[in-house]
Amino acid sequence: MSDSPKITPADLDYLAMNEVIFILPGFSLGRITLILGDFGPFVPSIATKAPLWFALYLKERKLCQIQVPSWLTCEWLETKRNEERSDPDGPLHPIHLHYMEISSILLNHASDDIPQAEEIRTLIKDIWDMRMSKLRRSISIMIKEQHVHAQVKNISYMELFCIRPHLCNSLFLIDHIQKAS
Amino acid sequence: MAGPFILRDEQTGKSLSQSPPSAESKLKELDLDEEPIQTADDTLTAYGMYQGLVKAWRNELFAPDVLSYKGDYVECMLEVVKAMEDSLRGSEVPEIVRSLHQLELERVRYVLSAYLRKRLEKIEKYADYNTVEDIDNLSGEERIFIREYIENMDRLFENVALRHMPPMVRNLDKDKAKVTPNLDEFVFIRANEDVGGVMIDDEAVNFDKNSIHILRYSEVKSVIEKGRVDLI
Amino acid sequence: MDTNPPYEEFVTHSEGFGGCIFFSLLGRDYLLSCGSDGDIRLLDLSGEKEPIDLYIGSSHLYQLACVSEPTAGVLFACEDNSLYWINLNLNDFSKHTRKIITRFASAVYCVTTDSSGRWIAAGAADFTIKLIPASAILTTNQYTCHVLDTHSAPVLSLSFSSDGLILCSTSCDGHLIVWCTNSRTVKHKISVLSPKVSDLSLSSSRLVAALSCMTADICFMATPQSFSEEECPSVPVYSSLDYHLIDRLVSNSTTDSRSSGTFHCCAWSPDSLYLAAGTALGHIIIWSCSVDDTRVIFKRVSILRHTLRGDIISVAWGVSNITGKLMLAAFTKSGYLILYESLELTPCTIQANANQLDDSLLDGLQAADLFDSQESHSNIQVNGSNINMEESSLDSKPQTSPTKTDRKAAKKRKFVPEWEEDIAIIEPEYSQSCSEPVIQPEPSLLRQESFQPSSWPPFSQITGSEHVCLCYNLVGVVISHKAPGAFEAESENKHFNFLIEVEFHDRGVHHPLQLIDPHWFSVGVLTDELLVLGGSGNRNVKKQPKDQCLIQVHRFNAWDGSKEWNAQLPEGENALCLAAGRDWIAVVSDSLILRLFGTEGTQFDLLKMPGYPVSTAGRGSRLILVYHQNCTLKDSQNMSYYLLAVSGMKLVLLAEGTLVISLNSELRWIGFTSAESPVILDSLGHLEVGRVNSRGVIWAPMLDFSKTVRKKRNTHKLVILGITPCLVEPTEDEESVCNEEIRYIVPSHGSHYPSLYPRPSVQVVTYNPPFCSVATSGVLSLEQRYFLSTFCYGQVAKQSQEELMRLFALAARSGSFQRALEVGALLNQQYKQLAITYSSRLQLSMLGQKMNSLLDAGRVEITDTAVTIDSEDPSFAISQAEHELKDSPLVPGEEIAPFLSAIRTNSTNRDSNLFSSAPANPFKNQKAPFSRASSIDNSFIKSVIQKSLGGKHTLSNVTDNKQQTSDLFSKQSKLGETRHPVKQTEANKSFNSVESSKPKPNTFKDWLEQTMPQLEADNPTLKKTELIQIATKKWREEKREIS
Amino acid sequence: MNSLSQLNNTSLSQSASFRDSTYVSHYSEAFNFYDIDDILASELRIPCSFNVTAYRLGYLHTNSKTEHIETGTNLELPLWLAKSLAGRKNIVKVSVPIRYTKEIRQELEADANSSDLNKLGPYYYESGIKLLSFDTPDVDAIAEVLIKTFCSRSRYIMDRSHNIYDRDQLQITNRLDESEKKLFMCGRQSVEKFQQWETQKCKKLSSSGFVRMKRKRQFDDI
Repeated sequence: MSDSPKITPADLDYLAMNEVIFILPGFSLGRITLILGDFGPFVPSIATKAPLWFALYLKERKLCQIQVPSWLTCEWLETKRNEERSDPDGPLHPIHLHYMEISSILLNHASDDIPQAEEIRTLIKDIWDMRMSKLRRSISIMIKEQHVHAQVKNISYMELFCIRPHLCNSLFLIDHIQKAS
Repeated sequence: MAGPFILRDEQTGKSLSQSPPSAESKLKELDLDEEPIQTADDTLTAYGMYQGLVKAWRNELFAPDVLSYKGDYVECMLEVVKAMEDSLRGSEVPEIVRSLHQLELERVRYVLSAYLRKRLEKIEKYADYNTVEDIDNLSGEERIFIREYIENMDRLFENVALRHMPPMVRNLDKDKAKVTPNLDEFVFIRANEDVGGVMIDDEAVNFDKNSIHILRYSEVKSVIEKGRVDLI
Repeated sequence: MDTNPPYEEFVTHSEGFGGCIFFSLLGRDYLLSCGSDGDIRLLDLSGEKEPIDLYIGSSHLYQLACVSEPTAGVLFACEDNSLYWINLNLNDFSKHTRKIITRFASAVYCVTTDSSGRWIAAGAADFTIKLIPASAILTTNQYTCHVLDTHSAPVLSLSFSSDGLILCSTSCDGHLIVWCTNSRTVKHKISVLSPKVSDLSLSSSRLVAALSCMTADICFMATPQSFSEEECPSVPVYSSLDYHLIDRLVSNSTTDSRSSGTFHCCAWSPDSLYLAAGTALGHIIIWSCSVDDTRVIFKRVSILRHTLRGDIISVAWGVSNITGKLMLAAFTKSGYLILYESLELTPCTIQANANQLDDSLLDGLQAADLFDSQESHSNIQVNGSNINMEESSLDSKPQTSPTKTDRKAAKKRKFVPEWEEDIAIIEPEYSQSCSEPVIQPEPSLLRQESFQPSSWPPFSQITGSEHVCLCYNLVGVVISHKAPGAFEAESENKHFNFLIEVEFHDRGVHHPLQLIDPHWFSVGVLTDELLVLGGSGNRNVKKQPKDQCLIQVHRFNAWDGSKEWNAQLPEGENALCLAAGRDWIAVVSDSLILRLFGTEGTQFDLLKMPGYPVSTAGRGSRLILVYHQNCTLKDSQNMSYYLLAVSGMKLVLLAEGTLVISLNSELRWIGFTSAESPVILDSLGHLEVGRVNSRGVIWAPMLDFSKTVRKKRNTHKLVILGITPCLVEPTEDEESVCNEEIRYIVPSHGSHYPSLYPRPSVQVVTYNPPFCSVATSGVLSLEQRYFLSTFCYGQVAKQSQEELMRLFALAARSGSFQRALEVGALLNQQYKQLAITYSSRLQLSMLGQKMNSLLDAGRVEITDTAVTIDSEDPSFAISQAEHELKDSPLVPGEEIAPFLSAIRTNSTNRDSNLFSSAPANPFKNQKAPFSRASSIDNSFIKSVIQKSLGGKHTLSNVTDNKQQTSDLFSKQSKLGETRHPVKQTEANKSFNSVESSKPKPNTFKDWLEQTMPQLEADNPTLKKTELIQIATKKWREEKREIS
Repeated sequence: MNSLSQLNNTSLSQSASFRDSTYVSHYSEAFNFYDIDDILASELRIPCSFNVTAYRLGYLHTNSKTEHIETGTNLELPLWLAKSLAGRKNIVKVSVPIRYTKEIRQELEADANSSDLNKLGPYYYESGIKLLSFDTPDVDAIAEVLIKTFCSRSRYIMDRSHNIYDRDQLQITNRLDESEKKLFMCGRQSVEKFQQWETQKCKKLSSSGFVRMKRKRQFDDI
C-alpha cells in the first residue's frame, strides 16, 4: 500500500500535446479559432503552426504532414548527446522539457514524416539514459549530504516523473528522523 | 478574401463621401501616427483561462493538501465548453472543423474533470483535517460534499465499531483520530517570477525566474497560493 | 602537343561541392574524394580503380586532407561545424576510427596540412582559422589549437607553403591573408578582388573558390579570380616576397578570354613547375611557370577538356609512385571525378641572357654572384621574409637546404617593382609560345535543353535517376518511380513498369492517384481538372525512332465513363514539354510542332515553331512558348518567346520577342501570374514579369531571389511551384500592397533537388522590385509600394492611390513641394481633395493652391482614365475597373459599364484558376462555410469570456459588451453567419455613447490621459497594466468607430 | 487501584497521543490514526524495570504467580505502553532494546548495505524513531546511526528500483525494512509506469482525449 505516483505519463502526454508545432496541411481552411487561440489559415503544403494534438488528429486522417521540430533532427540530437557525454558529472544540458513525450508521440504516429526515425529513436534513448544516470548520481550525493533544498536545471518532466518518488521520500525520511531526535 | 478587407473598403467608401473631419481621420489612418502597442492580454482570452486551469490542476496534483478552489477558471471553461457545443450543434460547419472543436472540448473536459477529481480525492482523504484547517479553500459544492461525507463516516463508525466498544472508550476523539496531510513532503517547484526570501531552515533563499527547486512543501505553501511559484 | 591527354572519369558523389586529393601510402597511390553526399570515397590507383566507400556520412563534406606520418589518416571538413579525423586501418579501409578534432561555430569549408606534416589548418564559415599541431592530435587528445581570426568573412581556402612556414588563406570578402605559422601573426593582407559574398556556394559562381600558394619556392600565391564586367577571368599570381601582382593568367592569350568561364580552383604541381586551374566550363588549364633570376614567366601549356558538363570544383596534383609521372585529378560540380594518370607536359624554359637584365639589377652584382644565381640552389633574403628559391624540374622534389653563400647572393637580387618592361620583353615569345598549342575557340555556352517548368531532374539526367518529379506545382505533385520489383526486372533488362504517383496538396481536390506507367512517361503537367502525361517512351536523351510517344490525359471530374484518353504522336516524334490551360492542352514536340488539344482529346490547332523549344507553360487562356532563336551567344542563351492566347480553340499570337535573361544563366522557370501575365525566372534567381498590352510585352524585374531568399546557397536550385493570389489574408496591422505571392521550394542544402519524401515545406515570397531605397520608413520604399500596388491593383485602384497619398505626404513633410506636386498630379479626384486638406493641415498654403488647380484641371480629364484603361492589358483594366467599382463612387458608373460583363467572366476565371473546386470535392463545396464557421467560434469564445468575466471586472463597456454580444450571440447561433467585426462595431456603440461627450483626441497618449481617471474609477481592483490593456482595446474600437 | 484505572483508560488514547508526529510509514500523510503499520511499529518490545509496585497487574508478567508486579521487576512492555508508563511519574525505567544497542549499531555503521534490516525488525526505522522520544542516554547515537544507515542504503534501493529488469523483487525487498520497502515500491511503481508508457502499453493515453475522439470519428464514418 505505497503511494501511487502523483502524475501519470499519460498526463505528461496530455500536457505535451499542447505544444505548438509546424504542419504542412493537406487541405485548405480559413482561420479557425480554438480555445488555445487562433490557428491557420491553412494553405496546402505551407508550413503552419498548430498544437500537437491538432496535428496528430489531422495526421491520423492523412490530412497533413508533420514537420519535425528542429530539436528532433539527427544532427541536433547528436550534438546534444555529445554534450551530455562530454561531462558525465556535470549538470544537465538544456533540452526541450517535453522531449521524451513529443519524440515518442511523433515517432509512433508520424514516423513516415521523420527522416532517419530509427537513428532518432536510439539517440533519444541514449540521451535519456545518460541524463538519468547523471540524475541518479547527483541524487545519491544529495541524500548522503542530507540537503533539504536544491536547485536543478534543465530537467525534463519525464525525468522528474521518474526520480520524484525516491528522492522526495528519502529526503523526507531523513528529515523526519532528524526532527524526531 | 473575406473579413477585414471588406471592412476596410467599407470604411474608406464611407469616409470618401463624407466631409473634411472624416477626411482628417482618413489622413490619420493613412499617415504614420504611432499606434498604441499591441499587448496580448491573457487574462481575458480563453487561452489564458485554459492555461490557468491547467496550472491549477498541476498544483493540485502535487500539493499534499487541498489548495484554494480556482472557481473562475472552472466556471469560465465550463461556459466556453457549453457555448461551443451549442454553436457546433446549431450551425452546419464542415465536419473537420466540428471534429477539431469537439476534440478540443474533450481535452478541456479532461482537465476539468481531472482537476475536480483530484480535489475530491484529497478532500475525502483528509476530511476532518479539511473541515478544521482550510474549509475556506473549498467550493460550496465541496463543502456540502465534505459535510455529508463526514456525517456518513461517523454514522458508519457508530454502527460498525463504536457501539460495541466499552463505554469508557466509546467516544472517539476526532482531532486525535484525524488523518492529516504531510505538509513536510518534498516537492519540485518552478518559479514564475523572481521570488525572494523564502525561509528554508531559517535561511532565506531566492528563486530566480524559471528555476526549478526541490524543497519542503510547507516552506513554499504561501508562495504557491500567491501563484508566484508552481509545483511541477 | 595534344590538348586532350587520355583520362578516366568516375562517378563518385551525387552532386555539389567537394574535394579530391592524391594520397600515396606505402608506395601505393590513392585518390580520395569527398562530396556533398557526405561520403568519402577512395580510389586505389595502383589496384583496380573501384571507388571504395571510406566513410559514409550524412552531412556535406567540403574538403579533405591526408596525413601519412606518424599514423595514416584522413582529415575532412564537415558542414556539421566540425573537423573530423579518420584513423585509417591500412589492412582494411572499411575498419577505421573516427574522432572530432575540433569544432567551429559554423560549417568548416577547408582543411589542409603542410607537406612536412607539422601543421593542420582548417577554416570555417565563422571567419576563423584554426591551426593545430598535427603530431599532437594524432597521438594525444590534449592539444591547443591556435585560432587565427583576422578574416571578416567565411574562410574559403587555405594553403601552406612547402616548408610549412607560411600559411595563406582567402575569405569570401575577397581578402587573401598571409600568416606566419610559427608566430601565428599576419604577415600581409591582400585584397584580391572586388565582389563581396558571404557564402561558399555563391562564391563558386562569383569568386575564388580555392587558392593554392607557393608550392614553389619563390613563393607564388595563385588565387583564381572572379568574373566581373570589366576584367576577364584570370588567375592572378602574387609574389610573396613583396606581395605584389606578378601576373594575371588568363585562359588563352588575348582573344575572348571570357569564354573560358570563371576559375574555381587552382593548384601548383608538386614540382612547382605547373599551375593548374579549373574553370566554370569544366576545362582544366595548365600553365607552366619558369623562373630565371629576374623574371617569372608563365605560359599556358595545355587546356584539358572533357565531355562532362559542370564546373570544376577542385583540382589536385600528384606524382605516381609507379610511373613517376604527374597525375592530375579534378572534381566536378556534378560529382564526377576526372583523372589524368599520365600527363606529358613540356616545361617552357627561358634562357636568361644578361643583356635582358636591366642595369639597376646588374649594379654591384659580381660575376661570381651572377654565376651563383644561375645555379639551381640559391637562397634569397628579401625584406625579412626568408624563402628558399629553387629552379626545380620534373623529377626533383621540392626540399632545400639553405647555405650561407646562397644567402649572400640572395641579398643582391631583387624583384623589380614595375613589371611593364619585363612583360614587354617577354611579350613576343609569350604570344608566339601560346600560339603553338592549337586551340580553336571553344563553343561559348551550351544550348539549354528543353525542360518542363517546375519538374526535376532535367531531361538529360532522367536516365538512372530513381524518382523523377514530373511536376510539382500548386495543384499537386506527380512523381514517377520504378514500380516495386522493377529492379530484378531491370537486371534481366526486361521491359519493366514505372509507377506514377499523383498527390494533391489539397486532399479535397482529389484523392491521391497511383497509375501503372508502361510507357515510361518523362513529362507531365497537372491541373486540378486533369493530368497530362507524355514524353519519350524510353528514359534516354537519345530516343530510338521505333518506339512511339504517347500523350495520356486523365480527367478527374469526368461525368461520362471515359476518365482518360490517349493520343499517339506520329512516328519518331517526341513530346518535350506540355502545357495545360483552362480547357486546352498543348504538346510541344522535338519536331518543332506545337499541338493544341481540347481537354477531351480533339486536336484543334497546330503551330510550327521557329526554333528548338526550351519550354512552355499555360494558364487560363494564355500560352507562352520559349524557343532557341539561334545558336547561343558568347555569354548568354539566345532565346525568344511566343505569347499566345487560346480563343475558340485557335491559337492567337499576342506578342513575340527575344527573351532576355541575365548573362551566363539559363531559363529556370516560366509561368503566369494569376492575372495571366507571363513570368520568367533565370538560373541566377532573377524573376521578371511581363506586362502585356496591345503592342507587346514589357518585362519588369520583380524579384531577385538571390537577394530576398534567406537560404542563399540554394537560390540557383529553387523550384517555383507557381504564383497565386495571396490566400493568407493580411492582418490588420500590416496591409499588403501586393495581392500575389510566389510559392517555391528549396532543396535541403547540399542536395540539388528538393526532397520528395517527406515533402518539403513551401516557401512564400512576394514581389520585391529593385527600387532605389529613398530614406523612408517601412521595409519597402514608398515608391516600391506604389509600383507594386499599381502593378497588382492597377493605376486608379484604392491601394495605389493610398500609396501615392503616402508619397505625397512624405514629400510635403520633407518640404520638397515640387515632388509633392509631381506625385499629386497622379492622384484621382477625391484623393486630391485629401491632399489639399492634408497640406492645409501642415499649413502649406502654396502646395494647397497648386493642388487645387490640379484638382480643377483633373475634373475634365476624368474620362481619360477609361481610355488609358482599355489601351492596356484587359485583365489589368478589369482589375482596375473592379476596384474602381468598389472604391471610388466618384467615378461615374457608365465609364465602367462596358467592362462589367468582362469583369464577371474574368473574376470567375480567376477564382477557378487555383485551388478551385472540383465537383467531387468535400471541402470546396463548403469553402464559404469555413470562414463563417471560424468567425462564429471566434465571436463565441470572446463573448463567452466577456460574459463570464463581466461579473468580475465592473468595467462599463465590458458589461455592455456582454449584453450586446450575448444577445448578438443568440442571433448568430440562429443565422449561423455574422462576421465578428460587425459584432464589434455594434458592441462599440455601447461604450461610445459614454465616450461621445469628450472631444476626439488625436494620439493614443492624450486620449489615455483623458480616459484613465474614469477607467480607474470604473474598476479600482485592476492593476495599471490591465487598465492599459483595456484602454488600448477601447482606443482601437473607438478609432474603428470614427472611420 | 488508581494505577489500574488510569492505566486502562490511558492505554488507547495515550497510544494515539504519542503516536502522532512520529510517523513515517505513509509518505503523503503526516499521521493516520488507522494505519496498521504504525500500530505494528509501536508494538516493539522494550525492556523495562518497574520503579513502583503495580497492583493487580500480574497478568502482564507471563511467568509470575503473584497478582502484583513487584518493584524492580524486569519485563518487556510494548513500546506504546512503556511510553505512557515511563512518561509521567516514571512508573517504569526503560532501557534500550537489544536491536538498538551499541553492538548492532556498530555493525550497521560498519556495513549498512549488507546487513539485513528486516531481520532486525520489520519496522526498524519507525520503531527507532519512536524510541527517540524516550530520554535514554544514547538517543542521539541511535538517531545518527539510523540516518547513516538509511543514507548508505538509499543509493542501492534507488538503483534496484530503477533497474526494471530484475524481476525478483522479493530477493531485493526481503532484506529491507518496511519503510525502505515502501520507498522501493514507490520508485519501482513510477519506473514501471514509465516503462509501460514507453512501450505504449499505457491505455490512459486514450483518456487524454485524442484517441477516444478518433474512435468516435471512426464510428461516425461507419
